[in-house]
Amino acid sequence: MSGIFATLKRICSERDGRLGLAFTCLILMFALVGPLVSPDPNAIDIKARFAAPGLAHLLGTDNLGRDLLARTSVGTRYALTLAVIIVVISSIIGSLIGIIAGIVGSWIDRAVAAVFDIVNAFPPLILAFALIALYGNGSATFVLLVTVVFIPQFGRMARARAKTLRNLSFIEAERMLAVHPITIVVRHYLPNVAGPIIVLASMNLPVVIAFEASLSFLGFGVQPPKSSLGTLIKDGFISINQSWWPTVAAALVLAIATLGATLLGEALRRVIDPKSTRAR
Amino acid sequence: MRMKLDRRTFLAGSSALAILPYVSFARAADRTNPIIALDTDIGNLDPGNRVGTTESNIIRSVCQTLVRFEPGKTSWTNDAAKEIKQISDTEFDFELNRGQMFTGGFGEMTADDVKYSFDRFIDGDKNGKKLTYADDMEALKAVEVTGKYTGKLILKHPSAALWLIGLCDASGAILSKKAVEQLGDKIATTLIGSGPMTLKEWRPKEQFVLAANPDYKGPYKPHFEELTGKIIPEHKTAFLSYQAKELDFTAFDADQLNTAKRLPDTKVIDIPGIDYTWIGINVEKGDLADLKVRQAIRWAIDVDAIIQGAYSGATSRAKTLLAPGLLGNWADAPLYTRDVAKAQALVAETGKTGLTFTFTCLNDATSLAVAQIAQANLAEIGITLTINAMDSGAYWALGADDASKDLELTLIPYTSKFDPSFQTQWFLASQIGLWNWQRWNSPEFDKLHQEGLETLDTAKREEIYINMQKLLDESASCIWITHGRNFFVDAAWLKPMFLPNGKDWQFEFFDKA
Amino acid sequence: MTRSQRTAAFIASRLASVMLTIAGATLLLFLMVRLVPGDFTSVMLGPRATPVLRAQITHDMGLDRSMVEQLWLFASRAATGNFGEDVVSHRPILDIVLDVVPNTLALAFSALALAMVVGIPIGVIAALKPGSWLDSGLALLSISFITTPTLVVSVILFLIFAIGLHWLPVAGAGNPGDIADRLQHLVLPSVALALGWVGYISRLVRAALLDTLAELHVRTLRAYGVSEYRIVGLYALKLALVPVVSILGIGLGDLIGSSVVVEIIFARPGIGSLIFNSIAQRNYPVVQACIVFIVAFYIVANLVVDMINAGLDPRIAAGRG
Amino acid sequence: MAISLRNLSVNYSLQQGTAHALRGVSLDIEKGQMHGLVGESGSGKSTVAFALMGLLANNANVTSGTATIEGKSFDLTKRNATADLRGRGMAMIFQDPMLSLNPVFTIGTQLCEVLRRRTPGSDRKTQGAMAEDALAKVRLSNPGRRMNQYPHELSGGMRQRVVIAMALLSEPALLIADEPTTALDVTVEAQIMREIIGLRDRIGCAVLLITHSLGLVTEYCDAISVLYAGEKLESGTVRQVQRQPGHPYTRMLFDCEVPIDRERHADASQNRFTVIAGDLPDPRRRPPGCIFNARCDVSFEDCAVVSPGDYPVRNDDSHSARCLRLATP
Repeated sequence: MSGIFATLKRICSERDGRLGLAFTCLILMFALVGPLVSPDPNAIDIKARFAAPGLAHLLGTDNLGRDLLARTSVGTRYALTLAVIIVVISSIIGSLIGIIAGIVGSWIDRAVAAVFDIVNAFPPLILAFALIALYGNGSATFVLLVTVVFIPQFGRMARARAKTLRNLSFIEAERMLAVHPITIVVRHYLPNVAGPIIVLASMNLPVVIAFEASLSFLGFGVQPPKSSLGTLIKDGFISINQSWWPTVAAALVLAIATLGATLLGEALRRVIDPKSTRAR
Repeated sequence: MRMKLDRRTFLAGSSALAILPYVSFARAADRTNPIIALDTDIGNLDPGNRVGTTESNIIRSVCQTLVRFEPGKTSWTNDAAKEIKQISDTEFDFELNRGQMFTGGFGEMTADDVKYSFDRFIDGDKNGKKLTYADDMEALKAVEVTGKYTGKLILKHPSAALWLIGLCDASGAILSKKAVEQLGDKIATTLIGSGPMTLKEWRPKEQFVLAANPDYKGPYKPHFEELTGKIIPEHKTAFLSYQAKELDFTAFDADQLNTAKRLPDTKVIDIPGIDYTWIGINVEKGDLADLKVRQAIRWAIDVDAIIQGAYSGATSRAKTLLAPGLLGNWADAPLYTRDVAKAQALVAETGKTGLTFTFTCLNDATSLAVAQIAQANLAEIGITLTINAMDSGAYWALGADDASKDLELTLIPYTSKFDPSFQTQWFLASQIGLWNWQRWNSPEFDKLHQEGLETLDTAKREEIYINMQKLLDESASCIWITHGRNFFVDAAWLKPMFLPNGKDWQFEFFDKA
Repeated sequence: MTRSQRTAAFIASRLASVMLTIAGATLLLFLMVRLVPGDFTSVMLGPRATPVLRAQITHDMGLDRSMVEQLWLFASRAATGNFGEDVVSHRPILDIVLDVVPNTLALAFSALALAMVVGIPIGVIAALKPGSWLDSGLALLSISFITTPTLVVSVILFLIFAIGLHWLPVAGAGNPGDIADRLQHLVLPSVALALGWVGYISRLVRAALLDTLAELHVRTLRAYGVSEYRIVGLYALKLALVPVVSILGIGLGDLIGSSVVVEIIFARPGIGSLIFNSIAQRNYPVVQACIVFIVAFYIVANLVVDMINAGLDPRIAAGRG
Repeated sequence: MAISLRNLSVNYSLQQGTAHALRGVSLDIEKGQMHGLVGESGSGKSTVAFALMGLLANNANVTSGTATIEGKSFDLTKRNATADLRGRGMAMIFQDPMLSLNPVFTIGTQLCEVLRRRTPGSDRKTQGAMAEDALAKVRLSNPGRRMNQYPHELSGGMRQRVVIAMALLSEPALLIADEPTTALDVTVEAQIMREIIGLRDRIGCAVLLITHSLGLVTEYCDAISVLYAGEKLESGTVRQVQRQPGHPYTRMLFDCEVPIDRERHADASQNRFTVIAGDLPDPRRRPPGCIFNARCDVSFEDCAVVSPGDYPVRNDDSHSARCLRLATP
């Protein structure tokens, strides 16, 4: 616990970290508290279609008279939840595949590396597109397929780490002493791979947020009446002649969320892994 | 391999910012030839294998038909034909005008060309493959050539539909035999006609240009030298583009009506549609097999709210299958205005609780709005709806392979033609597993349909089709939403022309106001 | 080995690995489509699955033969650009793809050029005075550019410049043959696509330039009185461009991927909107052809990038990069 | 004309405080002579070179110092005071030839860059010929081909010759050679030193050889200065100092140099004069008295209190050392 506190303190010690934390907290507040204080996001009120922002509806209403502030905050919550789930699952699966490949070595390792390379030869958005189009658009399938797109990044990182660890003498010694491989993995590999993977995951979070927004904008993923940031932008965009602010509001929330997550992620990287200089 | 990345496109790309946006782009004021928007690109220019209305509109303006629709009407006058004589209910003699030349040096039109064009619908294309639109000519048995310019149409049975949806429309386009044989597969992308216009240019996904055909001998001379059609898939974008004066004419969606009315130098054209959108209920599926459940759903769904919420109140609600104005419109059809008490009572009668159904629809904004209103409506009588929105490909795939058997509630938009038989055919028992997603099976309905096809007397047909709609109403398998409404904005200087359904545009009759 | 031999060997080894990746990508694509549950002809044909078409597809794709033969058929056809005939329009699929490709290439390359023309100077300026207010201001600007999703940029640009101010056109790619018109139609989409990369390139240039400026050969030049402008703008920049150029290969892929969103918003014809519409219509043969094209383009772009880098930094070709 | 450096003091501001890297260092180098500046790592000998060149790091601060080169005097406390001289009046050869050339430009381009400043207005062809000639003069084999080669295609010794050729092209009045052979094979050392001597003789410039190797100094230099912890402890001609070191530190240096002279480690850090017990004093807090007091084997009480001045050794004005033992009360 004190470790988290110390990390936060160090993140706050520089401007970008403070900004990132502030933006992230703002978005989190919006996503967590917003739905509690605003009206039902799915309550249809045909008479109040396209209401302008006012006391009853701070952000106005959509084509079915639903409160846009409520829908935007619920959509933000949905988008963030989805992004976190995708990042967590893909980082865990990627790390495991990477570690196993790195430990086992031989042709399995080369095959895994080749698969990662090949998956990387597809532009991510296009790959996600094709997978979703082929295998369906249900929420679970959607998460699974987007996860597949992001696994190779984590896998590569974990694999590289595992390979360097493999050659370290103390691990070699334990192997010779016939310590159970799972014990070795848990004792040495996981703790050593965790740091960079956490950094990579935090750097990938905004990427996934933007990614999910693009997909839901194009109509993949979330199903009505639920909303996500991408669908809000799209719905607003369709009614752009009635009102521009729903689009702009959702777009701004999305931009602040990705900016905040990126700044925070970079600050976290500087704290956890100060040696690496690369931005992406 | 054909690469069209020319130097110009590349230069244009790399120096995009060098030239700043202040050079004003072509504005309406400078234009003498109209630029209009179409939501769908040309797919296939072979009349029998066309994909949608874009091609049929082009084909009708580029090719001659024996008889041509008059401007804005479903009545017709002779075009390629000098004279058509009715010998009996199933036999017609025709004589072509002389000197009707196909463009591209393919010579004069003869009766051979007519036979060749129509035989393709009867016998299939050069590989014997059935044409997509072969059924438009279903009633046609054979074409006999009796002279260079004369011939005979022989029908299988008396048919009113053949003229309306076959001979007058794009399927009736007369092609040059020589050209089709010479073009081979290129017939999909090249259109050789003898009509009022020619297809001068087509840049896929971008635009096509129709130009007046100086050699056209028929009665209708086009009023513009050129007409450019831009492919803009979304009505919203096209409407914005119109507002920016990049276009002179476009369709737009109902929810923009108020904006459209405020636009300067603009006429808003508003044509009641004859298409039909309805919520189909699968009468075979689980609890939906219970008539009372279906009736309850019909009472619970607030169609008026749907018209307001999903269609911005800009269209009127439908009461029945056939739209007002069509032969067989059932003017006295019952109107189911929302009655929650009645709906709840019906559900209570069945003794069922916790009803849950899936609502399948397309994933466009209007369909989704309908779905969400229906969802809210049914929640009030204790029925839970799960929305399953699909992209168009997946959605229409439900028509094949009996994929529709698992549907429960489905929002279905269909297009109409001017003969009622075209509409009623989708509700036949033979369509179960294909396009009859209600899976409603009524031998009586089927019998009436066949009668309607073979009857020529209008009053009798009217009665037949009204009776068919009564049967549909009793089944409570369809909740009619709307016949649609077509909205267009149109620069004040331009006078467009369409058939009464608002879908079929007559480019050859577009004129200056 | 002489230098030219080494370069040849380098190119050969890169080509070999590119071939392997393309082969792998083809295999993956093949498997991706084949592993879809359900009858394959229905998957490919969707709503248009008539018995005749089914038989045709079965024959065309060799579905009645062994998997290995099918793969070979698929790969050899993809290699020759023979993707068969579109079942909707009966046109060759290759033609359908090639019709729209120039638009997307124009968009991607203009965005890339824009990103470099704007991004590199910003990076150089930031690197000249590291730690200054200018530097930290540019850093925040760059990172905002990077993180703002293309979707947001497109929508906002569209709202302001096309709808609000009417400065730039709303939809399409412009009149064929009218260069000025086509350029105007290209401005907003390419800016929308480029913005993130402006930020990314400027940060990369700054970081690489600072790294390079700390290297000892820069001190040598200073010791011999070479002006700071020449050092930064020529000697250090060339070295700093190596990581930038290597990222451009990935960048092109990313740009083509993001072009889907941009092309949809600005209603531009292109490979992105073609894929999107084909997916919506379940027209998988077209989707497949588009993806083969994009992947091949992406891989070739990366190869070209490697070649450019080998030209920039002779150590790469010598295998010491 | 002599080159002189007077009273050079340099501070580094570090996070932990201000480090005094140089304190009042003065040097005199005769034209046509080679002057060896000797000291261990951290003694500040490279700081002298960079202060002269004006190439100090950003956190360095010259608090005092004047240089006189070719009759002109320069106030080193001003930033870039000698900027004008770089590539014209002064040239430098660096410690690590593997890193001191730009890897992505050809040898020829980098040599010609020097000429851009030295002979402005001359055309590319002439510059190319001059550069090739310079490569030939430093006896680099096949100079025509080298012009088009990249640094990574050359060995360390060859690259150092390239840097020497650069120096040659800039025809300086003062050449600073900062550990020019440390990173090279011992077998190459003699060749490189010969080229530096050859360059000096050809141009007639003064050379400041910065090294930790007394062997090099005794073999090639005319004069020597010994630097310790930022202070100059002794200076004189090589012969004078070798015959009778005035400072105990110099004596200890000579004592340990001989045995390790010919078996140097590849890693420069291993070559420290570890034989002298004790560590350098903390550069942030100069102890009172003699700076070498803590490690001196002949110190007496006063050494810890009284700061020694520069006293002549054997009454020879050209040989002085900073040791209280030489002070005549």
